[in-house]
Amino acid sequence: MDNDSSTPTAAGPVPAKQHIRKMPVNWWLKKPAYLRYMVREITCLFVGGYAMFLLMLAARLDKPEAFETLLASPLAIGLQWVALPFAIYHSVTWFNLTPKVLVIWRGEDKLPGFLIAGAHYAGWLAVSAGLVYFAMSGGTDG
Amino acid sequence: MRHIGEKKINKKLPFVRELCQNYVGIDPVDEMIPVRPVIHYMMGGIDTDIEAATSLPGLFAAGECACVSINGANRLGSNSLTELLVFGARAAHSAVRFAEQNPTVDEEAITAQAAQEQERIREQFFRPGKGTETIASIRTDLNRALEAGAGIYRSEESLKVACDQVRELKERYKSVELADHSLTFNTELIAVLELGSLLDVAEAVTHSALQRRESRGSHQRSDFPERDDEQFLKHSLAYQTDGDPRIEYSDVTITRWPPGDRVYGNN
Amino acid sequence: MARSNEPAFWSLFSAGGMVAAFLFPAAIFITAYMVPAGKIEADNLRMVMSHPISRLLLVAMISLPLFHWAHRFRFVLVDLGIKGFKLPIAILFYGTAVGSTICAAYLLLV
Amino acid sequence: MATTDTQSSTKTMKLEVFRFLPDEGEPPSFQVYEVPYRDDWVVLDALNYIKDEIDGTLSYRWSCRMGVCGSCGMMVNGEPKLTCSAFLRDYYPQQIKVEPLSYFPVIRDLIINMDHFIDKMGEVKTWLIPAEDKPIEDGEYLQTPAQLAKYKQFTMCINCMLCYSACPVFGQNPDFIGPAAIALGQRYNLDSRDGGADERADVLFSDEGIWECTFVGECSEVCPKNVDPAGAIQMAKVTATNDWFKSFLMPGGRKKSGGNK
Repeated sequence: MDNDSSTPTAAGPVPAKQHIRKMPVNWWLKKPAYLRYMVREITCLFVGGYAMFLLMLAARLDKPEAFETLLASPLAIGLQWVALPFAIYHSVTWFNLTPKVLVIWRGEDKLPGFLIAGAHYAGWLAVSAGLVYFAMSGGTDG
Repeated sequence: MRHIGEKKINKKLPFVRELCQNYVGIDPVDEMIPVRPVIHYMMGGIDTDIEAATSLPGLFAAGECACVSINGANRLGSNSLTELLVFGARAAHSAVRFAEQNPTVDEEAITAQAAQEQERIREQFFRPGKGTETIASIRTDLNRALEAGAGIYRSEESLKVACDQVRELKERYKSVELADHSLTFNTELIAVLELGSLLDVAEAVTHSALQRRESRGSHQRSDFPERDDEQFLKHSLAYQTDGDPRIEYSDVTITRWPPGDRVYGNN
Repeated sequence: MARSNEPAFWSLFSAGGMVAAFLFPAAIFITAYMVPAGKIEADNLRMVMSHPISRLLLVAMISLPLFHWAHRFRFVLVDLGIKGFKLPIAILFYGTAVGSTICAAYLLLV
Repeated sequence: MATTDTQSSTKTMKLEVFRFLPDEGEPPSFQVYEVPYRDDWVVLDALNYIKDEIDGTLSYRWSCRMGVCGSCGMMVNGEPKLTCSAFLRDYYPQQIKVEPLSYFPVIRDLIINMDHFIDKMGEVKTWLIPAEDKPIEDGEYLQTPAQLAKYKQFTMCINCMLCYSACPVFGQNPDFIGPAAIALGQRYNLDSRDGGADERADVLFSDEGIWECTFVGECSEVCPKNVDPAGAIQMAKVTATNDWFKSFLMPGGRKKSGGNK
């Protein structure tokens, strides 16, 4: 038994002829959790897309007509309606994971995850309401 | 355990809870744990000194396989694991020291010896059509023989039967045939070599127990229920011979705790 | 192995994820429903958005989510088995985010 | 098997088992075995039955049979599981598919090559590097329950590698340091007695380390010991990021790493 190209183990040398399994391209379809992950990651396209849309609006801030035309564009509205569920999915998955990133210790115990995620959800509600209120306050302070 | 409460159980006994939940399907927080006797692992082991050295120069042992005798006659489960922390390190230091003191190695002799051993293994286990026995049948019969003869309670009579049965099994072992002749990760070969060791250990256990006419630790003789420090405050040492193992005795070093009675708080 | 400069991108990714998570659903609700449905006048929204505080917020809402996209999408490509072109992809994606940030800052703040 | 004669039931179950025998140079295949069904049997019991009674050539690793040693991890119906705690009753009467742990090279049958994983543990230095060396006479290194709590969860790792087989990032890149090694690195980084965070950072905080992780989170889902490697990695990302910014604010700030103990 030569050991030149192999690692000896308790049961003899490991042969060079190992079986390597390739990762299938569609691995993310093999398990619901992987699919949910992939959808979560894909939300970034819609997040990025909407940021671009905001940039387009910003470019029209001084042109009332162009600004209004863009907002009224059926294509823009349609795309945004597609983006909305993805944006919400992004928010939900994002807040659900906050307890993993934000670990707060109180002596020997971790602050329960649902409190951390819950605080984010509460903040989300408040910020969303605030944004809508701000947008509706329309022009009075503009 | 129900009186302890969930919080304390999680903190102090998480493994117990996990085992109950995963394997018995009960939660010890609000259910009682069924308790029944089981067969323990081998409590003795290779005789070592405090530096983990065995009687064979250059061979060191530590942990579950070793018997450094810091736990008396009843070394329970995880004690051998914690022994590793101290004696594992000591074994390593001893081995390094030994290697330093014996720098020259007769490589040729070692290679020849290894080749000889490989040949023996090949002869014994890789020759198709020679065997009539399987690993499983011998191991199962060994389980039964030890359970019946050297189990929780032993007696002269039961141990004699067990000694005979182990001897028969050692004979049968010579006719084991393996299905697996591969040299790649042959777990069946490991199993058969381990079975050979099991038989050796079983022989040491049954013969030592037969000659120990007293009860001590986990060794409970129904015909000799009392501890006999006069004759048996000793380690049993089993040596392999051509026939039955030779049992010798060595002294026990008592430090802080002399052997006492098993009272479990009842007296 | 060297310590990575990934923290820079990861921080921007995280900040962008946070901004998008908190603000985007409501923002989309406003621009895709409330304005077209007539609940908010487009011109009013434009004026709200022109407020200096809004302008700062808008820069953040454009820049950070784009870094979020750049970072995540870079790894999506790896997930899909595209392992080569790491540097060009990184330059293209983060470059887009940087370019858009400069654009937004110029349009809104200058 | 001591158990076979005590059972009166004749229920059986089928196992479809991955076979790979490199000696014979044949491609891998699946072999179906029929085993007795017992509701207290786990998949490992069924494999042991096969090895004892049907086919001695079937090869797999196992040891403790009680979810502690971490050696019997395999894919059971596509999920990484400790076969010693995957009960037949949860699958009966369907056929069970047993494969070696995903993404690792296969040496033979259900045995994977774990050398690379062991190497990674060495690279990360998953052992205690004392912050201060003191002579034995000075006594123990004391730790409060609160200090213990910070890392205790990560000590539960039994190196079973199920997390690697749940990790598509490791699937795409075998050099990824991976969930268990990072969680164990974090275990020592968070230990108040340890001073090795900086030594570990070069590997943990490298491109093959935590930054490769895209937080799929499945490592924590499959972990039989609730170690939560995904959480450990995210915490490490925060630490690494803080360190990185500090290294700009204070020259030489990189010398101290792994802070928040």
